[in-house]
Amino acid sequence: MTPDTSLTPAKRRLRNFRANRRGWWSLWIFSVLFSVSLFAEFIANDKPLLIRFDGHWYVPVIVSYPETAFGGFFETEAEYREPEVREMIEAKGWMLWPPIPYSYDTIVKDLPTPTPSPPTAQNWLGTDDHGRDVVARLIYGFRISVLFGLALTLASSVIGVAAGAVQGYLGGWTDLLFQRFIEIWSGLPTLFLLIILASVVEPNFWWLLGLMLLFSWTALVGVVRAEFLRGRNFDYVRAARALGLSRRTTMVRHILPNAMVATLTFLPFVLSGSITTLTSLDFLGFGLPPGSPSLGELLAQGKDNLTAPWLGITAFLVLAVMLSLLVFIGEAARDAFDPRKGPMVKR
Amino acid sequence: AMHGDLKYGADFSHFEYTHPGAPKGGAVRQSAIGSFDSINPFILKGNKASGLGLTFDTLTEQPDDEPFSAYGLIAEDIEMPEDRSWVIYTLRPEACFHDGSPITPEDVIFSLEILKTKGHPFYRAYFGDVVKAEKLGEHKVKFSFTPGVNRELALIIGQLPVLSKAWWEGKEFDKPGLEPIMGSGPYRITDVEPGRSITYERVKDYWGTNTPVNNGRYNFGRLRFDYYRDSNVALEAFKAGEFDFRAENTSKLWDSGYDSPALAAGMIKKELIPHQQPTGMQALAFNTRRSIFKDRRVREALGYAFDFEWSNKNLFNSAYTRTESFFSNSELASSGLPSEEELAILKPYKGRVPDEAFTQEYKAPSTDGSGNIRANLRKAVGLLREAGWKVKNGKLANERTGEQMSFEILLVQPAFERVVLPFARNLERLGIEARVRTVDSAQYENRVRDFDFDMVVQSFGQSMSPGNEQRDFWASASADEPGSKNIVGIKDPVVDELIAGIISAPDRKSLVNRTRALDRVLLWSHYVIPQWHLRFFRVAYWDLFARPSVSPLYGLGFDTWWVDPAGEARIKAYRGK
Amino acid sequence: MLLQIDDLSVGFGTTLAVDRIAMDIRPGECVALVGESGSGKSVTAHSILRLLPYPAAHHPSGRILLHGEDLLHAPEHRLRQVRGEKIAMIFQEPMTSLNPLHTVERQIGETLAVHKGMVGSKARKRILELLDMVGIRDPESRLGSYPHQLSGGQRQRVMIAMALANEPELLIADEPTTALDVTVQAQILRLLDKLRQDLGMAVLLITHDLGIVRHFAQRVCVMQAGKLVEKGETKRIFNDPQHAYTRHLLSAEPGDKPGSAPAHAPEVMRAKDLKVWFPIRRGVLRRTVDHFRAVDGVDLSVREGHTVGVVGESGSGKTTLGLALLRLQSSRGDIVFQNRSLQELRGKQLRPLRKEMQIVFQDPFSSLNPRMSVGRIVGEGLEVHESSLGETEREGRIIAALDEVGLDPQTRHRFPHEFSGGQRQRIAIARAMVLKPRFVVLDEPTSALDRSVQAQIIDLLRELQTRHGLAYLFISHDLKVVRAISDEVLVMRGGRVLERGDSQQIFKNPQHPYTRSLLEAAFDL
Amino acid sequence: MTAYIIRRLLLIIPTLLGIMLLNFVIVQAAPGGPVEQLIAEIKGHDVGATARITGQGDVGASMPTSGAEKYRGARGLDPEMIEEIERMYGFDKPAYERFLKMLGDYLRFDFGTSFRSDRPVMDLVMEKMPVSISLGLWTTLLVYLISIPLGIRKAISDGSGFDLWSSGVIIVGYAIPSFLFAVLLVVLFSGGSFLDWFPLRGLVSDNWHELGWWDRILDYFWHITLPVLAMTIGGFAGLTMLTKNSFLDEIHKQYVVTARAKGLTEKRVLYGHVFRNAMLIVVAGFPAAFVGILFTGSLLIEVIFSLDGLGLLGFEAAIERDYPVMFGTLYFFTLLGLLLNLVGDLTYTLIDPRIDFEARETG
Ligand SMILES: Nc1ncnc2c1ncn2[C@@H]1O[C@H](COP(=O)(O)OP(=O)(O)OP(=O)(O)O)[C@@H](O)[C@H]1O
Ligand SMILES: Nc1ncnc2c1ncn2[C@@H]1O[C@H](COP(=O)(O)OP(=O)(O)OP(=O)(O)O)[C@@H](O)[C@H]1O
Ligand SMILES: [Mg+2]
Ligand SMILES: [Mg+2]
Repeated sequence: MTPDTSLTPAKRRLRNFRANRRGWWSLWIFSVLFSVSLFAEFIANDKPLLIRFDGHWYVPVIVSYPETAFGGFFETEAEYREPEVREMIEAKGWMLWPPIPYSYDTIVKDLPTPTPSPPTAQNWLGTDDHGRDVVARLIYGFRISVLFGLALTLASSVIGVAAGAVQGYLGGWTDLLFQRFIEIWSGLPTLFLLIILASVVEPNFWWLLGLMLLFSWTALVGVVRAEFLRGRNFDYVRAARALGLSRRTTMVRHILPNAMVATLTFLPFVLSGSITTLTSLDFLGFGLPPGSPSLGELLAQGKDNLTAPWLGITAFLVLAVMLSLLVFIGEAARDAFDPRKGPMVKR
Repeated sequence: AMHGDLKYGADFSHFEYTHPGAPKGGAVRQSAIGSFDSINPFILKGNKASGLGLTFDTLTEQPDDEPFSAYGLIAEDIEMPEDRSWVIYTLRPEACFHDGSPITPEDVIFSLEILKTKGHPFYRAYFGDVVKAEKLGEHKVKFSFTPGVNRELALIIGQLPVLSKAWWEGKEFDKPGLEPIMGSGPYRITDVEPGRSITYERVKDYWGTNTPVNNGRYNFGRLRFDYYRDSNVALEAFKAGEFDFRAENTSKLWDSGYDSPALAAGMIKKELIPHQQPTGMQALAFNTRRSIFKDRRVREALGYAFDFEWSNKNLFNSAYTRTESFFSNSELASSGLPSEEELAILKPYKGRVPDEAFTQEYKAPSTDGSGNIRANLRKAVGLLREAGWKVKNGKLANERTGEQMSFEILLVQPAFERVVLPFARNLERLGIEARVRTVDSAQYENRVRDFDFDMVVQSFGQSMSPGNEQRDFWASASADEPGSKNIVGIKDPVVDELIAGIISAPDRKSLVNRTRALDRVLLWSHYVIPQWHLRFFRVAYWDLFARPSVSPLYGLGFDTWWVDPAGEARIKAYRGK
Repeated sequence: MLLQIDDLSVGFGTTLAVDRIAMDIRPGECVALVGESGSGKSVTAHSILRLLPYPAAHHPSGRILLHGEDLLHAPEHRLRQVRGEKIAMIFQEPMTSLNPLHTVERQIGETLAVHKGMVGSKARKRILELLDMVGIRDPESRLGSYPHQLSGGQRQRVMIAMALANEPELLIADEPTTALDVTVQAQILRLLDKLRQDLGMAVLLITHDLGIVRHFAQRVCVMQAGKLVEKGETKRIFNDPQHAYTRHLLSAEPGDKPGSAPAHAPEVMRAKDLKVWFPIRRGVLRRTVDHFRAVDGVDLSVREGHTVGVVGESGSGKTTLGLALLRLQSSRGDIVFQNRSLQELRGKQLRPLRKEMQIVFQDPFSSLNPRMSVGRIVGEGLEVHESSLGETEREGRIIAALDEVGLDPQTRHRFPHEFSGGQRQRIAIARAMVLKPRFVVLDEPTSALDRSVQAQIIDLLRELQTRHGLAYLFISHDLKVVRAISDEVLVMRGGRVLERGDSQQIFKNPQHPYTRSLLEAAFDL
Repeated sequence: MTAYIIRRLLLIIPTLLGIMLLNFVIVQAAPGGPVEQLIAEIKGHDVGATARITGQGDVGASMPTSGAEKYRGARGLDPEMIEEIERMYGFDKPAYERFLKMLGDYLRFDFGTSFRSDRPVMDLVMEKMPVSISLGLWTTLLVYLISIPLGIRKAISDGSGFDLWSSGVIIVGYAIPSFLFAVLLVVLFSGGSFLDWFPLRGLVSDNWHELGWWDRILDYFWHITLPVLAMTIGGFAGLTMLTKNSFLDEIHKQYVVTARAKGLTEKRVLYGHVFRNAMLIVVAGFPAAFVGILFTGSLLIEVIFSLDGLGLLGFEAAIERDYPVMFGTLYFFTLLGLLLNLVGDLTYTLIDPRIDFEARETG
């Protein structure tokens, strides 16, 4: 219960945002999880963080050393998990391992049971059907999926909102033709473009992002357009015109905030949707190169290995938690932009 | 028989692996994955239902316990000259279609003609060298072949399904449809629900019931195939008792997927039935058209990076056997040291084939299954060095050209990724960059047809009686022919000659020896990195079946099984509650 | 005692908008609540029906007794029976208070259906009767109209009809006649008076028009800054005001226009044969069957330093005329602004001119973006047209503008809904004037302001005019104000100009009978 | 408005044309057409359209072909045969000719016959309709009937415990991948390991035609319970949150106060007043959602429950390069989509009479 009048709107928004406790917490948790995953290499890796060998320091996470550097045979990068290599190094020093001594593509060789193996002390969430540690894949997969999702969501929302805004605000032939264009555009055979792409280049993160962007931006157009069709009749929009605001400012400042309700609501779903899109691409074989970690891949594994419920459950839990966090953040953001939601609201 | 004598004499009463007294009757349900929209099995178009073959009779039948022999079904008698340039089949007078009309030479000729003109393109190729079919008498048909191309044709033509000319009158042959086609086989279609199920019923007065080739077979009274779209769901359905018999192709599921109350109660039985059907060669095939794979030592070295034992133990629940022959699981496969006869065949080529073919038993590189393959990799490094490849800055490079060893493994089945990815990891230790790429089947087909790939997983299927098809697999001529099965791109005059020897093998024994010799040459040339095969039929069924005590060598012989009334009652009681 | 308010306080956050007031209303009595803009009148009125934005608003103390029953603590279902049935309310801002997506018939019919169970043709009959009572002409044709198709006065009358539908025991009328021309205003007030006498309906009348208070109220309560500073019999208050504020309020009257502007100043705005026709659509396919002629051939010219007053019946097309002049409403006819023909200019070309021509909308609430703070709303024009201004300079201009219209600049971070009706109107004025335009359309700029603030605003307008030679198009129902500020007057009706001429002339010697009746009604009060 | 509608209807023609042309061009450009597909199939490389989704066995472990179907013609296909296949599919003609022919046929409402099953595309589509309509209709109905009231309730009790846990539930529902959920349902409710309550496949039982009408209805619902459940589970979240948020936006507006002042019940205020104001964006999303559910949304569900619907048809056609079916379904769905869009736009004007589609004079 604090006086609101003295606060500038920006501060008031922040305050509103924070007043939504679960949104605030969700933002923190999500940020922490995401930043942690950004440093995945230091958390889950099959290379030690640090080696002391023969009086020298080595940082395998960052630098690649040949096995010969430790007196081994192979001139290629040392495989530190191999018992021989370990013995070699530990005979003359020590190694500091990351908390999870597997990378996303490390194949766990000494499995107690055939893959997918259930959770054990070594593999906290078991392994997948390739024999790779699920926790490690989860960390890397979270990173790649969230990055993909965030990038796709942001880009497609910006484009989609802009397109919808222009259509709705200007109306007339602009609207009519643009809408037809979108209809034709969304009629593009995604699958075939993917096939064509796949035959020309090997799909990678950026290619897929670009390609998905081509199609995903239309998702928000309809809703935003509707909001603008309505919003352009409001008196305060007329007032903005009377002030001589440019079209763009009028749209952005006066009508867009209304359309943001829908946009903000949809964002988390668009984001998680793009993660699943990545999955379905994997299904079709047009996804990231085989072996890449992604939440979608884990989901697919869960489905293919019904006898290994830990795969499906893990993937589902991660998705559910991530989505909840995002939805809660979205709600808090909505609150922040709602002028009627004062910080003085008793809860 | 193709080569040599027949196992069964002229007056045999039944195949050894059947039980002539098997009771007839009972209803059996099986599952199929996918969908169907056509019950015309002879044409290209349409998605065909399962089990359609049961409604048609062929001129001859091939027993499942002989390599390649045929005994008359519709045909009562078979005549052919030594050079096999023609064959005359005498039809059984009692043979008739389901409507009771007799099967005549006209029907046989009609069948051949229509299949070649309007049928599936396959028939055109298959019967392509049958140049003429003529009626010789009331029950006799003569087929003449293009001379000298294929000694198998006389037998192959016996596989011709016989259609009723009268029935097809006025009907369009090349339209897929759901109208049951008049056949003469042991079953007839009673119910079709497109995409869902198809039901067959044993023909009560089937004319061929007592022919020796059919004696003791086709015992089930009703057969039904239910269609499922998803194999996981199908498995659940099986456990729930929706159908009775299932062949499993996933070792993971075989181990734990069947756990259910019914299994615990002994109502579901899981069985591994050994067989000797050739499993051919499934392998990672090199494209030797690529410069990096031209050197045999490189190919051999790469083979050391494939850790079969670990994969088998961890990925396949130890279900499979390493393939060490192109004709594995059959007498055609080479094994041990070459025999006298084989050496004799190989002798002339000494110096032009790898020396090991004469002196060593072929063994694929093996490991202890721990996943640690340092020893093998060291061997690989040695071989690569010999071939002029050395590691520079962590990458394997050609000493002469400086070219890096880097290639793509092209896949069409995602299920292979778990096999190939560890292989690629191992290659990385050698400094080789191996990228794995999975594409859809149309694109795969395109690239394989144009031989535009570095390495693929390829299956070279084999029959008990190798022949002409070997040319397509390994001959120089096919290496440059787009679409051929010479995936590897073998262009070796020695191999060409060995193939010629196989095709012209006078008898079974020499066929076997010549095949083995070819096998050795192919193996030691390290054209492929062999994978694995399964020597069993993995079947699970609700325990209502009984089967003959002898299993056929070259097949499962499900048509020799019968429903055991006592078992059926037991299962019924169990399911009822 | 019908209604008794005891010790009522209303707080928003830590600020008290209403501070321990007490008053009562007897059946059949009209109590006027007057006071400075922003003094808490509307908030008090909303409290009675518990319509404040809880929990943002709260009551630290107080009781509101209706026939002895405490409404402040009554259960929700009980309140529902009271609302609209026993106590009805006319909201201050009729434009925003109507559901934009419901037709007139539906808005009024709903109250009837809920409390009286009246539907179908019976309800329709009653609605027509009500519309007729509040002076809407040709009510039949208005039944299907949506609020945005009505003029300000029409909307207000719909609101009144809605409130009267169930003949409540108590009518809370918050500035019920601000948007009405004087004749209609008189009609409405007579109607209320009649209902009061016939049915014993009590009225709590909130207004700034002291003339009305004097005529219709039995008792008066005066509020200032949330406190009830004085109450008593109307006569006594008017004759013998005790509190200083009351005295101040009563003494403020707009003075006459001091001296006239130079007669041959250059023309700023000229319109010739201006027409705005709205299509009338029918049927599923919504085909245009006819046109409604809101403005029908108006000629007009405004000179620098001059004020043209526009008066006329509610719905006569004044607002539409104003909007059309500024090209905010598509129209036909010539519009020449500073020698440039506006009709020919397209979007981009028009924009720089916007700085020169401004408008104060009739309905301030809906013309303020609810998501923007007041400071930003006022500063927005500066951002566009005087982008060279630094952050602090702009801030300074905003503060000055707010100050000029009598608003506490401290409140500039608040959002529009956190102000009173009069305050919002002043925000709208500040927004227009901060740009220092050449020509301003002022559409009822002072309707929600009490006399004292009104005088302040008018002084401000006059001062700006003399200082910068501004030209005004001043639309108002308040003829006193019009007389006080205009050089020239147009009288409109049905989209046409009935009479035009020098302000003094018209007020002294009206020619057209309609003008005469208008003036009579106005100064009769 | 009439002019607008006519304009829109007329514009459907070039739009459709554009879509067909674009698709045609792109599909031509894709490597591997029906011919290659067929060759792959003849040669046994074909993986099958849904194999990637439905899971497959260990490779190389499948049964060797059994006696009756022994395939010994292990030769490549001769070029002659390939030519013949091309001729059969009409690929011997240049692309533009094929396109024009297709357009001509479409004008005569002839949608061609499937390459693969040789059945008229029209028949195929009609045959799959019941499944798609069943799934689409019930799913949409359930989702909308539950989400909207739920969203409204959440809006009123924003921030309360109810709001929190119901958010949790719908988000979890959304996060469950529908195919996993479907498989789970199958295992739990129709498998052999737990409960065996519901049928595993199909829209109705085999003996449906013999049942009385009441039993038929029961049978129908018995069959679609699980698929519809699996489809809806993920559908609530988006719509509920959207409803909630757009209600939150409206609920504080002045006209709501007016409505309250009339003495309306809270329900009536919400449904009678706020609803229509808040529903615009919900309606705006409807056409896309409906087409989505009908056409693509159900692919995996169709696979798992062995239902033959349009989703599967379209997908299989694309993977198997069955062009007539592809273009036929594309045509239908685009047309449906275009019409729905138009209806959607007209609904806007019904919801909010202030909305029009004319150009705004701006300035
Ligand atoms: N939602 C709100 N939040 C914060 N302050 C508010 C809110 N609503 C009103 N106020 C403040 O309460 C005070 C009283 O407002 P009220 O609307 O009662 O004034 P009023 O007497 O009706 O004035 P006017 O004659 O201008 O309509 C004003 O200062 C206003 O700023
Ligand atoms: N969008 C519209 N569609 C149809 N009719 C309209 C529309 N806008 C206004 N009108 C009609 O035009 C007429 C003139 O409206 P206008 O708002 O100009 O009146 P006004 O003179 O400002 O009245 P008031 O004093 O009551 O504000 C009214 O009768 C109104 O019903
Ligand atoms: Mg007020
Ligand atoms: Mg007006």
